[in-house]
Amino acid sequence: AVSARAAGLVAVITPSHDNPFYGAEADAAKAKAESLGYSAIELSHDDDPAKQYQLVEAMIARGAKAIILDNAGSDATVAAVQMAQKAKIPTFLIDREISVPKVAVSQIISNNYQGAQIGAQAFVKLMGEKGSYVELVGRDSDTNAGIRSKGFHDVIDDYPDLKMVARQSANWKQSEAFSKMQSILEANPKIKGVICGNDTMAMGAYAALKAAGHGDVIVVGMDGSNDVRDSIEQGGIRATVLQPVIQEAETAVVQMDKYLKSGSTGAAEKQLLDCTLIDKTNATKLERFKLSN
Amino acid sequence: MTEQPVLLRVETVSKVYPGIIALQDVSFDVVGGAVNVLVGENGAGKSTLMKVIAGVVQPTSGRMLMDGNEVQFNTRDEAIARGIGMVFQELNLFPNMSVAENIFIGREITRPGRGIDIREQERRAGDYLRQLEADIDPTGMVGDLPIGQQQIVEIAKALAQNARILIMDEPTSALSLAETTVLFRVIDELKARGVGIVYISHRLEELIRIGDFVTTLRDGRVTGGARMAEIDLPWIIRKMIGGEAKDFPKADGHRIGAEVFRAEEITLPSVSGGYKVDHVSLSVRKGEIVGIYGLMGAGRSEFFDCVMGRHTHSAGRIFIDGKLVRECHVSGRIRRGLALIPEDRQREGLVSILSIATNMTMASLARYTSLFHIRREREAAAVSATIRDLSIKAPYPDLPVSSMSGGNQQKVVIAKALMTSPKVLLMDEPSRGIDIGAKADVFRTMRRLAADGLGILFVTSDLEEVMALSDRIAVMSNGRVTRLFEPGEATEDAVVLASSVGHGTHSHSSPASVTP
Amino acid sequence: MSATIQTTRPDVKPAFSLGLQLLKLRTFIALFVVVVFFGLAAPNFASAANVILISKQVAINAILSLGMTFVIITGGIDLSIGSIVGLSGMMAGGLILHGFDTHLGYTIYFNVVETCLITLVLGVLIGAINGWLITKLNVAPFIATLGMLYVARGAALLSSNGDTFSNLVGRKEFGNQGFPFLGEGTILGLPVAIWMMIGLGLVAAYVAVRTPLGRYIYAVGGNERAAGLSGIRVNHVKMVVYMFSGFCAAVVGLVITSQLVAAQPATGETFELTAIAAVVLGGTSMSGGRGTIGGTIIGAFVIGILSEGLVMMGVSTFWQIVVKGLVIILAVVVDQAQRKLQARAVLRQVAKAG
Amino acid sequence: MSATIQTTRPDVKPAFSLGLQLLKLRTFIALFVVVVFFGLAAPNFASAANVILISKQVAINAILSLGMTFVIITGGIDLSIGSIVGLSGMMAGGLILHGFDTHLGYTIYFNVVETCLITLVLGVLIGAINGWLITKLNVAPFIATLGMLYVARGAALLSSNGDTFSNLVGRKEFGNQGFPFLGEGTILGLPVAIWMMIGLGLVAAYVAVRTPLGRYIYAVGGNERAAGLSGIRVNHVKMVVYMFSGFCAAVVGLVITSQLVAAQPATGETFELTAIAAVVLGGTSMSGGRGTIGGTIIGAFVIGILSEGLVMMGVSTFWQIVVKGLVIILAVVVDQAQRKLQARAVLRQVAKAG
Ligand SMILES: Nc1ncnc2c1ncn2[C@@H]1O[C@H](COP(=O)(O)OP(=O)(O)OP(=O)(O)O)[C@@H](O)[C@H]1O
Ligand SMILES: Nc1ncnc2c1ncn2[C@@H]1O[C@H](COP(=O)(O)OP(=O)(O)OP(=O)(O)O)[C@@H](O)[C@H]1O
Ligand SMILES: O[C@@H]1[C@H](O)[C@H](O)CO[C@H]1O
Ligand SMILES: [Mg+2]
Ligand SMILES: [Mg+2]
Repeated sequence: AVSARAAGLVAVITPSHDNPFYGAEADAAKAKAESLGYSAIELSHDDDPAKQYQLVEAMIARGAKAIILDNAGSDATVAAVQMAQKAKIPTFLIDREISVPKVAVSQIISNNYQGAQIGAQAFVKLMGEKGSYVELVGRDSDTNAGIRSKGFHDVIDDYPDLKMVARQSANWKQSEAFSKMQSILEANPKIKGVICGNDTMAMGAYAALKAAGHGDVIVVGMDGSNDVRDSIEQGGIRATVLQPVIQEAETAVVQMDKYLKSGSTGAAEKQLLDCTLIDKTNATKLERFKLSN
Repeated sequence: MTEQPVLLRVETVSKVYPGIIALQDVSFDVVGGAVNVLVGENGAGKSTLMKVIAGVVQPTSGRMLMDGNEVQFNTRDEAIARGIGMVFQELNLFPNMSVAENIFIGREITRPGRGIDIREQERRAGDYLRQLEADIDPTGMVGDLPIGQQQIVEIAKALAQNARILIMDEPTSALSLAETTVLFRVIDELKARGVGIVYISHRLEELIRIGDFVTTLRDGRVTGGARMAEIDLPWIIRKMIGGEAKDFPKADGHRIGAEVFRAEEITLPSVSGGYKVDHVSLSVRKGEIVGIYGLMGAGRSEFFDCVMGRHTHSAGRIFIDGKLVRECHVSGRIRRGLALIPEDRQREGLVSILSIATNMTMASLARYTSLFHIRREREAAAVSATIRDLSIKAPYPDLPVSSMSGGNQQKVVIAKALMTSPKVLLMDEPSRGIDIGAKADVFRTMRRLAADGLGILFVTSDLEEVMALSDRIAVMSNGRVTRLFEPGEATEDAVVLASSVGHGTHSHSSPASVTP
Repeated sequence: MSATIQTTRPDVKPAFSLGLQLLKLRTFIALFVVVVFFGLAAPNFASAANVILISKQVAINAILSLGMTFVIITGGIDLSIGSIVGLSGMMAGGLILHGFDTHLGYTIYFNVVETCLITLVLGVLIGAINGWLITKLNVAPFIATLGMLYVARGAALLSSNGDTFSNLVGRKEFGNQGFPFLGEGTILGLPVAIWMMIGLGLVAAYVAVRTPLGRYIYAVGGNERAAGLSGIRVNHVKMVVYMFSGFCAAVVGLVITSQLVAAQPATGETFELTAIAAVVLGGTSMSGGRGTIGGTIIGAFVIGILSEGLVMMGVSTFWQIVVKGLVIILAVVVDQAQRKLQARAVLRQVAKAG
Repeated sequence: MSATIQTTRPDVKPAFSLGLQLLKLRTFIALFVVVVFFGLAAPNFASAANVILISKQVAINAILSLGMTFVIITGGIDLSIGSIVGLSGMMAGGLILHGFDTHLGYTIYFNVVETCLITLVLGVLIGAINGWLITKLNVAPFIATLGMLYVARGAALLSSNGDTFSNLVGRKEFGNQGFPFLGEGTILGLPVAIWMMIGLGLVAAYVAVRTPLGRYIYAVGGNERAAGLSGIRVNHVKMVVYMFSGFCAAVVGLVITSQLVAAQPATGETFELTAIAAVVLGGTSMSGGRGTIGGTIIGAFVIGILSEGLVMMGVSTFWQIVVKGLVIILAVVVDQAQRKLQARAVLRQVAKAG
């Protein structure tokens, strides 16, 4: 603990841990930081930029050495990161990017476009290249939502027999996806597939389908959470895309350590890590967003 | 007296309420420098007419003239602007604000830049209260005052308006003889200053004493108007009820049985020091009516509250039919045969948005319930029976009780208590705001109930009432029973004397100064 | 006052009952309008299957609204039901997944029925705490339940450290299978949730109009002091309504968890607002003493159908929010307007008569 | 309110003034406790820099609470302030970024001062609508403002179709630079937000105790009917308090937007609850008629310091939620308890004396 004090404090700020995705990345970052002799605290901004701003302020006052951040909106976050920068506190972004370069030291994020494309390809195959489907999109203020949607469509739209009958945002939320899915079902009882911007939405959507007796509908998600893994193993949700989020968190901490010691990370600001498809074949090997091989 | 100016003239005003025509083609003059008395049975329309003048209620038809030209008040403040002050039948005070703030509400004394001049307000408030000979602290919270004192604040508030026309709707309903006398002196002073006073009361002897002009209302119509000098009590009564006076039923001809209720050493310490109820012991026998007389603030209501078990920190023992009452909740005590008719029907007697019937059966629902199921037909029967018994004016028992006049609302409260068929009835100012017609009903009911073996304890500030109705009279002062009169033993002088024990300020209230 | 009675008896009575009808119809009309509108606007909206589906979703809000109705009639408010839904869901989920760990080395697994009962008890308990704060420590209902909103939500999140208890199908060896039935199951072709709504609704309606408790609830809301002086145990009555509200919330918690086959700690956020909306749409007055169960149920349907319809028509989420707000306000405005109108109508009648 | 206790008899005055102090001190004590606790528990918590920082963060909730205090004193509630914060932020952001498009082919750009004024007017307008619904259409405050909560939020989202207005530094050619000053700028070393809190606080306090308007606000809350019969324009008073509440919300909207140099439509969600919490912590009663501005400010600080301190200590967010709830309840419980204690103390005195 003494040495930890010596190395200083690292703040790990993410959205609310009620999505295991954030819990996992936060824990990974914290663990890594502590292994490198820092002390770390996990904070959550609940996707509220104003709260995020106050958290950053607080961390500056607290004298944190650096901030690892999964942010609350690509535009509304800039000011907070700039404030930290002014206070000589480097910020390392994970999972979500921000719209302005050279403010954060590095932005280590999943290659959402690539990930979306492999997900979409799997979806197309499962659908047999035809049938009507639904898309559930993430929170608008999160660029990931847009990029993934684009990735999906750049693949799917090449197949004229795949018809999108509804497209709704469920803000990455499980409960919201559930109720939205229920309603969509009423208008379109004969849908064949649902493609989702993340796993929590996939879980919500699948539950709605199952409850309405449509357990056979093809659902594909993105993240690679244990919940979806279990569902895949039981033949519920068909596939998801693993985001290397643990790796992102750990890399961010390592680069932070390097930066604090040498003044540079030795890497480009924006770094994209590729995603991998998860389905029946490799689901068993997945544990808390890590593939053991 | 012919040179007295007419300050305000009401011409053929009508006011219609759902189900009721409160006023019908009423014309009424407010003469300056005189007391214009308005009298009528419950629901005659007195308050409504006054509310029209005060801008609280807008007439359905008709018009008003001030100094010859027509006026129309859409809101209360428009009337105030024209110098019309009013003491409402139901108190209108702010319990969360000081006495001074209450008195000057809407007319704050401000100094440019420095805002409200609190000191000055309190000083002047003190003056008005002194004028009314009430020792009330202007900085005190109104919520902490008993209803009697609150009524005095209400009057002070009206005085502070220096109105040209001052309406008083039953200002003395919660005042004792002493306070009433003081009020009358103040009224005389106002008269002298040329203020036009409208005075409403059900205490007819008061009207005879201070009235200059009298107008009688009945069922929303004016039935008579005259100079007080030219007429007498019977005339008024004829005009207002269209018949002869029903006066107090005689006490004779009923047996008094064994003791049904006994209170021992009831005490209630007061937040403001001392005791509100100071070791009070009283007993009532079957068929007996015991009157509790006292000045306002004597502790009578508090005594009743203790008996009903409304105060957790009160001490003492209560016996019914000689058995100790252990129940400490109101509900338990009602089950043991106690029933209270509270002093303030608006705040404690009625659920005004509920129907007349629901209010009546509220305390006795169990009787119309098998297991947990209410038997509607049984309930309805009981209701209509009671309505007949007490001759309550309720065309439809399903209408909200708020649509009734003050007096009829009071009867509903009494009905509620009676429907629990209690052994002991506690009545706190049961005749408050009730016209003689209704009063006679209530008193006859009290007699009948007594005859049926009920024990009745009733609080009143009306000397005549207590003398006429009580078998025995207990007089309270400062929370203590200062004297207990056995039947036939009481004289007005002795009672008043006992009531002012330890009331230096009230020493002037000897009966001589009261009886005309 | 013989005169008055004559003028009133024969020709005003009809006016009153007419006004009353109007008042009752208000919410029906709203219902009618939304149904017809979406019936035309949204594809296969009126299909039997769809009607059932909608009712099933409405059931959740409707059940919550039942509890809320009584609370509001007593002049109170319960902001904590959303959090109770979340917490009781976690309770059920936790019990099924991990059982109850007696820290004596072994773990007890309850069957589904027991699990449900325990969860319901939890809901009632939380309601009791609300009631206790309000009656014994006289904390304002708004504050007491606002506090509970946070406490219960926090507890739900802590119970799993934010994670979801998923795949709650139970295990043969634990004898706790069958939980999903609540969510998916049907009886005589109707989903369980709908039966619950009907059952609870009928009970609540009966209590409201035919039992002393019901009367007492209205009395307490109308004038607490008078109620107390009439021998009504005001505090008991309040306790009961908050406990019932907690009970309803727990029921909903079970239903939702069973539908999702997963318990998620954030479940139920802002449910309280929708419930309040339904209650008010149903003509219950926030100032207490006035309201009906029937009205509440219809109110719940109006809101449910509305949001369903909008989603089905693919109206943007943002507009959905706006519309929801407008409807809430409109409901009350119309209510008020009708009361006024009614009064006037009667006045004219009497004026003619007198 | 200090004046709630009074005495007519001199002999017990000391006891009362003591109780009075206690009552006043209540919130101070809470403040003292949290400060001392975190001063010890959280590293460099008590540093001057940190004190300013906390005050700056408190300012946002404090300003909202000022408006809320008056509303609650009149016996009302304003649930819409959170959404107003969001909407006015979008308004300011939109004007700076895209100006006002007169659909006559050209666009007007306002300078920062004008932009702020327009935004404030918007806030006051929304408050006026609330007031109008409540007074003219007599919709219950809870419902009117609940509806507005949805409508305003929806409007905010629609205004940018869910997007964020970012990088609001303005442009030289439009002469609308300098907006970030509100958020980052300082005067005499103190951030602008703090000055606003002080300024608005003083004004509000003066109005409350020294002006007729202030008295009327308390009067309306204490006994509305009586207020009307005393010639007070009850509706005017209510209009004013809701408009002021809207004004405060707009101010906060400006401050936050300027801090983030970006306007995000979801900003301000659940702010109303924290504001209510502060008001109640400050000793204002939800039943109206009783409350002080000073108390509210302290209440805001207690809440601010608490959450700030918990963050600094790295307490899990889930626990923070629980704590928040407990504090809200505790505040009122203590308040009530103290009143009781006080009364008892005197009674004991009497017992001794008599
Ligand atoms: N707000 C109202 N709604 C409906 N009816 C009303 C209303 N106010 C008064 N009334 C009716 O108008 C009639 C006159 O009422 P009012 O209060 O003027 O009588 P009153 O002479 O003052 O009786 P009391 O001496 O008992 O006060 C009553 O029959 C009452 O039922
Ligand atoms: N709510 C209260 N708070 C504080 N003191 C009170 C309160 N009510 C009454 N008191 C005090 O208790 C004593 C008795 O008041 P109470 O109202 O019982 O007198 P009363 O004999 O019933 O006269 P009234 O005819 O006015 O009811 C008075 O000294 C009064 O000042
Ligand atoms: O990438 C993350 C994950 O998909 C999460 O599930 C939702 O937020 C996104 O930003
Ligand atoms: Mg009257
Ligand atoms: Mg009394």
